[in-house]
Amino acid sequence: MTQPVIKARGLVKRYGKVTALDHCDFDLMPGEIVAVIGDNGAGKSSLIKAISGAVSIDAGTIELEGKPISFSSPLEAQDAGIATVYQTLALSPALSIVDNMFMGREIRKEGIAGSVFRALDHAKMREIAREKLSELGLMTIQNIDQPVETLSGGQRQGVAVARAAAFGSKVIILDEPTAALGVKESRRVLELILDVRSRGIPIILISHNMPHVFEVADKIHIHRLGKRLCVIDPKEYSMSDAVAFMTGAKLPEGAVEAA
Amino acid sequence: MTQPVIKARGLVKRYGKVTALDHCDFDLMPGEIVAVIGDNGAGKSSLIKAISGAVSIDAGTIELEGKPISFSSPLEAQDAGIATVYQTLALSPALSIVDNMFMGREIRKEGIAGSVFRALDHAKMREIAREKLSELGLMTIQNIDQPVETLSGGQRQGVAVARAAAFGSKVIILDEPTAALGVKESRRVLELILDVRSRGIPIILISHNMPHVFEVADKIHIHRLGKRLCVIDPKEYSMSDAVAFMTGAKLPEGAVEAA
Amino acid sequence: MSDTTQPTRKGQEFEQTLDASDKTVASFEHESRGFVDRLQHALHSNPTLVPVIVLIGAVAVFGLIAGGKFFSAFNLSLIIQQVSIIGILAAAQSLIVLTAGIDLSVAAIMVLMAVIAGNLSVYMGVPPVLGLLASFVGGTAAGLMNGLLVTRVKLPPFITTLGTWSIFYALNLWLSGAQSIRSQDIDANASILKFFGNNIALGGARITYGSILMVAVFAVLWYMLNKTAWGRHVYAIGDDKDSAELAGIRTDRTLLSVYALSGFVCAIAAWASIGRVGSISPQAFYEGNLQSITAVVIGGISLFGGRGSIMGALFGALIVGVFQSGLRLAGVDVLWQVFAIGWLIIFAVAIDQWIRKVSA
Amino acid sequence: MSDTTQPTRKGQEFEQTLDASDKTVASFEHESRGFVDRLQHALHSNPTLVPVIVLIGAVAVFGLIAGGKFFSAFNLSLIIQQVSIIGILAAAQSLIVLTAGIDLSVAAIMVLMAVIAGNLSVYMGVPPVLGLLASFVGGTAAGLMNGLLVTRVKLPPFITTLGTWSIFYALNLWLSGAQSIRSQDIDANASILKFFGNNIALGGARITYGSILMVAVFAVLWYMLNKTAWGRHVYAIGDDKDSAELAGIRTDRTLLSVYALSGFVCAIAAWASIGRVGSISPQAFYEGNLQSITAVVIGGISLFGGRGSIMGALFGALIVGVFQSGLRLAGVDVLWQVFAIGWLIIFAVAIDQWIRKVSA
Amino acid sequence: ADTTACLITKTDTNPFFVKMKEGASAAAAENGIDLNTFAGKIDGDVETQIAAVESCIAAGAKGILITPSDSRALAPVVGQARDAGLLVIALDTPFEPAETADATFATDNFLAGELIGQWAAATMGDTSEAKIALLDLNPSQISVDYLRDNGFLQGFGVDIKDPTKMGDEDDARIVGNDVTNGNEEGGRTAMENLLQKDSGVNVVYTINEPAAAGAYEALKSVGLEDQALIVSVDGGCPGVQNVADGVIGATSMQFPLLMASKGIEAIKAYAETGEKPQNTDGLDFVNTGVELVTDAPVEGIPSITSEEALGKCWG
Ligand SMILES: Nc1ncnc2c1ncn2[C@@H]1O[C@H](COP(=O)(O)OP(=O)(O)OP(=O)(O)O)[C@@H](O)[C@H]1O
Ligand SMILES: Nc1ncnc2c1ncn2[C@@H]1O[C@H](COP(=O)(O)OP(=O)(O)OP(=O)(O)O)[C@@H](O)[C@H]1O
Ligand SMILES: O[C@H]1[C@H](O)[C@H](O)OC[C@H]1O
Ligand SMILES: [Mg+2]
Ligand SMILES: [Mg+2]
Repeated sequence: MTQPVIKARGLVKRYGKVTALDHCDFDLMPGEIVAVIGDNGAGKSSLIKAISGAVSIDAGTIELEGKPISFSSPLEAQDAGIATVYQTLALSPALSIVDNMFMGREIRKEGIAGSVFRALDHAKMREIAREKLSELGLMTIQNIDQPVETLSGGQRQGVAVARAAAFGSKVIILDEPTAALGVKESRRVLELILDVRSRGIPIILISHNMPHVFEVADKIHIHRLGKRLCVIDPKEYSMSDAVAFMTGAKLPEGAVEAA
Repeated sequence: MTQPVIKARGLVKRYGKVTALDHCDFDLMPGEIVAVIGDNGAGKSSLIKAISGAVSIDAGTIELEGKPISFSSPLEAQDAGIATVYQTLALSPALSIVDNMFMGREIRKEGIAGSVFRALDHAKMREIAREKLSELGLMTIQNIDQPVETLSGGQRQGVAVARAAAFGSKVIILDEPTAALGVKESRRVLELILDVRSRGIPIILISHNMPHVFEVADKIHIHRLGKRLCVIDPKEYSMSDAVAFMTGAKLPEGAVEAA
Repeated sequence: MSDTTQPTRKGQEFEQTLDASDKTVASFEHESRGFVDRLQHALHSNPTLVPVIVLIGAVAVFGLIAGGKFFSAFNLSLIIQQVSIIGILAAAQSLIVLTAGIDLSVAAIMVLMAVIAGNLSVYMGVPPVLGLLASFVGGTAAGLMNGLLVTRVKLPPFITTLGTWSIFYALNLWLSGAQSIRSQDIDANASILKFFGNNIALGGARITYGSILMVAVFAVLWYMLNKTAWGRHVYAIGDDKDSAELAGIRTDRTLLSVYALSGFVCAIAAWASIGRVGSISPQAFYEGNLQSITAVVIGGISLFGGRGSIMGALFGALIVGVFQSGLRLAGVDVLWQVFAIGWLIIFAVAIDQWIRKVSA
Repeated sequence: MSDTTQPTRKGQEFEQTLDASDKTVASFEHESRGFVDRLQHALHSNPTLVPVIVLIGAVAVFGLIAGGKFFSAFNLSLIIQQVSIIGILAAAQSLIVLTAGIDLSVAAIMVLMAVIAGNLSVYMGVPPVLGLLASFVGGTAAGLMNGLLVTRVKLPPFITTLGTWSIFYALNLWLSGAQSIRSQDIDANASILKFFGNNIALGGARITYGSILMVAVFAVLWYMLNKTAWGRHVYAIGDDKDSAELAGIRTDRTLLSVYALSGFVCAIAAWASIGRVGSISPQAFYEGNLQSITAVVIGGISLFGGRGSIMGALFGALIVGVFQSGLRLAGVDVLWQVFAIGWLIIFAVAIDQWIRKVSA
Repeated sequence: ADTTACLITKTDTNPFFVKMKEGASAAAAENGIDLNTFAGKIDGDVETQIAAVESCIAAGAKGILITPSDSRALAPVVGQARDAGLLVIALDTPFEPAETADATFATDNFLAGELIGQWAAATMGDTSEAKIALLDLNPSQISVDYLRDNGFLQGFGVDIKDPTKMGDEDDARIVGNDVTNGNEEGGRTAMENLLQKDSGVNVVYTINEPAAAGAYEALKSVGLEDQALIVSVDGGCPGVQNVADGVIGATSMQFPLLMASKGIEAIKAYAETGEKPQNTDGLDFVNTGVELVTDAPVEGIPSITSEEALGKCWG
């Protein structure tokens, strides 16, 4: 059995009196898309925030490619290769597309200008950004220096995904990337996801859209009451089964407990 | 032919250089659910904001039950019977459920206490709120005085819809009410919508979720590039057709041009 | 041509199982908590208790340090008297802060209105009642001017009132010729201006009418904010203005009323200040703007709007008064009083922050 | 058991038509627009132009009103000299405002640091360079204290600096014993403290080193804010702190660096102020905090953070200086100067607001 | 000690008041009196001074020494204190009317101004070419401010019109008035501003010595420091040193320590005998004296040198 890219065990996260994660486990294998589904408030976002360093956990362990990790900030997770597209996108509206794409990993000029005077290499960043965006088929964006606030919702998603995909990530996490998008734009994002996976990067996808989930996922992690209820193979279970499990209408039996 | 509840003609709304509504028409007949679909940025939210008085239009006319109206604020639209549940919900997080439900139409005590001292009748408002919420099957909410910020996303939607449905509205407008909701919670909201319609109140529903739209709508207004492209009957067209029309893949022919 | 489930309207296939879904509400076991934790939670559900506790604590500590001098009925009533003007200004300030604004001009409005009432009644032969009336109209207009700049011109309140502060201050110096109006002249021509300087002796305590006025102003505003629709609207606007607008509140009109009322309350403070000071000094209360903000934040009203009780500002003003009086009687230099007030602000708000951190 | 379209992975049936969907970008005809409209749009795309235009306009108007006296090289260089201290403070203030904060303590830090440098070098026999060094360390530490309260204790910047203002002010009085250090004593013991008072005569103009320093401080900070990653992070934090955090920026660390740097710049201002004033006066610049904020807002930097160029603050400071000089030379009373500055704040920000209203 | 006294100064930020406090503390210790000291936060901070008076009443003090921040506004609370049996003595700044307090120990500020005015006129000789800059305190027209300013002008030979107003003179020799807030920074900026109006300024009156030091810096920066006579009021040690250094031509020395110690003695006497101090003949206050300090004495105006003054400064 190959080693999981991400392996979490016994995660606990409390917010005051609310227990968002209650001894939750999670696994992601190389090259696969794992969808995480569950009711509102089940703790899905909390789970991925725990993995991506956006919140600190109260208990539990996380391993990245077999090595235990404990991130105290999203930056550390990013540096370790875990790129996340949050529900809120985490873009800075007043800054340009390039600025946003390189936020936190800007490229400095070569030579003294960069090492001593810490000057940014705007030209290079622009070039790379354009390249990455067109690789992902996002060349409808004309002016790479325009502020993100002037983009449509779909375009913003595109920028956020491109940012996540661009920097040699080991894992990409997407939290409800299509929730606010139209049919056409949703499709683009799903294609983006498949495209990223085809380059061998495993993906965690949170979504409430069952058809989307069953379309792209290799495995479905069903989250309920702050923990992993079961993991199912979308080829073996129907959407009805999945919904029944996640809402507590049915209890899973013989489901793939851990990948 | 009965009179439309809402009839809009030639609406124009510009934001600086962007034309969000470009001579758009709209009709809503009594007792029906009209779904509005279209790409991101097509101008759907702008259309309903124009109708509900949240933005002022640059040109065009709107009639409510045959009478021309021109609202300069959401309050006027509400007073005229147009209740809207916005994408952002428009709730005040720190205030209680009752306060939110009665926001802008509080009930005062009887007698001098109310007329002179303008004292609120908290007891009565509480009673009515509880009643309205249970009518709509929302009695999972236990404490009607708890701040809205302590509610889950689904519960908040419920409060917003209950507020819209509670006050003898002539029309209820819902802008993407299920976008952030899980499968179970989405279902509740759809049931709420059908429930409201069954009491004879017509509804305008904006949604990107085709199965939901085709499930509940009586008519589908397809919005494209800031105007009404066509109105179709969901019993006569397939989801594929609708998507093709709204994305410009196909041109509608012989569709119900105006209801 | 239809591919839908129109007739039954039962939703997609996978939604059919929902009827059987779990209806119980999630619950988790709770760790047992220590005293501090429980205190934190208790205060969280009743945040106005915080300034009350700080106040009681401060009185107790200074009672111990400064002894009987501090703890006499006379001194305690004196403190109330001393904070009454800043207290009333803090009430006016609270209104603005609850809407997520801030008003740097409250004290400037107050002083200007005192000067107007005084000039008219003492020097220009206007009947004192009309002089007062003019100051009330003027205060309301000054507040309205701030409100119009905030709502119509859409300037941030901080900037608006930074500007109008200068304007009101200049007008004040111009009208008064920078000269104080003497107590004797007021007595002779317009003794009603000094009405709030009268007091009731109760044992050792001397309760001035001004102290009573302050409490009354807070009581009325508390009622308006908590028991009327207008008050709910003020909170809603402070909480989230856009939502309030969409919910059907005329936010601009409400904001205007808030600013106008705040200006009116400043005019009340002006009247009270004449009683308190005994004369009308155009230079007084120069720091009153920031002092009123200090009282408001120590009282636990959030500068982000929509959260906190106006009663907090009353306690905030009293806390500052108790500190100053206690330190004064303990023989501490002004210098170190200023120093102590600086830390008081930081600690009071830090405690408040700590309490709000807990989820309910 | 599967009801999905697994193998083909082509999505739901209704999505199949998407390949044929319209790929053109929407475009609409535009109404022809008037001059004002076009001006508004032009300024919108380059908002820093606004203070520049106001500045040029003000210079022109006062040149006409007050004539040659105003328009002389001497007077113009004098204005720059007179604003140099508030200008440097405004640079420090801008850093904080760009992060959506506000700093009421900048001037207090500056004065305290001047007193520290002076006391050490003039009275305590410390080599002046070390005295200056101490003031730089002290200024940075004072800024850091503000930053720690903002990031660790999570106090709003307004409240933090309202508190530390009092604290720094008290320390200043305590250390200085309220005594100025005389110019001659500085000359005798630590003339380097007055370095920035030297000037270069250029025709009629007298450019002090302090004026050059101000420009240099702005240039360096502009470079840092616009050409380095740190600067992008500062803007991102001011724009939306949570997003910036999630995007992988160590927001607290960056904020700390901003506050520390701001304190350091205040120490630079302290050095410059000794040159400007000639002596070290613990009572000077009492209004400097608000004056620096005035320069920043007139310069078009948004109090909500993340928007505006630091150069705006430089122009803002100069605008205020030009107004004061022009009004003075036109024979206007101090009183009405105060009045005019009030309106200036309101108008400048109103224009800014009007320009930002347009969508690009 | 069972006698308590209070000292309430305008601020703690002015060395003059700091000195006064030192003097009062020393005298109190000597006389076995408990001294509480208070101060406003800034000049004009009436409310803090009122609160201080009230605290003194509450503390059962025998007497109060006060430098009123506003010579009119504090009258009522002073009345209360006197009604409560406290002896109230104004120091430095008289009340209006002076009888508001039981006694006033002050410099004759008008005279202080007059002396430097006379000295400046005599030093110039021909005053027809004078160009006078007046560097006042602030826009609030407080009494020390207009008394010194008008005293100076009168001594110099200018028609002062209303003796309680500054800036109402129409003598062409006056270049202008500007405010300094009584500190060096304000002095410098105000001087620059007036030089802008007329770079020929050759007589500079300043409200106090810090303002004078600032004015000197401004003149020096444009190389005009030898063109103008700078005169001032106070006689603080740094000011006297500045006379010695040639920065200030002449200054009128006040005696804050004397005011304070006399005040304390008066309270002691009052506590013991109930007796109140008597005014100087012909004045409505007790004149604590003023001495002209200059190293360029002129005929007919008694003065002391800076060297002599250094021994006395604020002693
Ligand atoms: N910052 C927070 N403070 C307090 N409670 C929180 C916070 N974030 C999440 N919670 C609570 O933790 C629980 C789990 O939230 P979480 O966001 O992980 O759910 P989710 O599964 O992502 O839901 P959704 O589908 O609505 O996004 C919820 O009860 C939520 O209210
Ligand atoms: N306040 C505003 N200022 C400037 N432009 C706006 C504003 N509101 C909407 N727009 C623009 O108007 C156009 C129509 O927006 P609208 O929100 O009506 O679209 P929509 O159909 O509701 O899209 P979505 O499905 O994403 O909600 C878009 O190009 C949008 O960017
Ligand atoms: O006499 C004093 C005066 O009252 C003032 O306020 O400044 C200090 C002294 O000159
Ligand atoms: Mg979530
Ligand atoms: Mg929309």
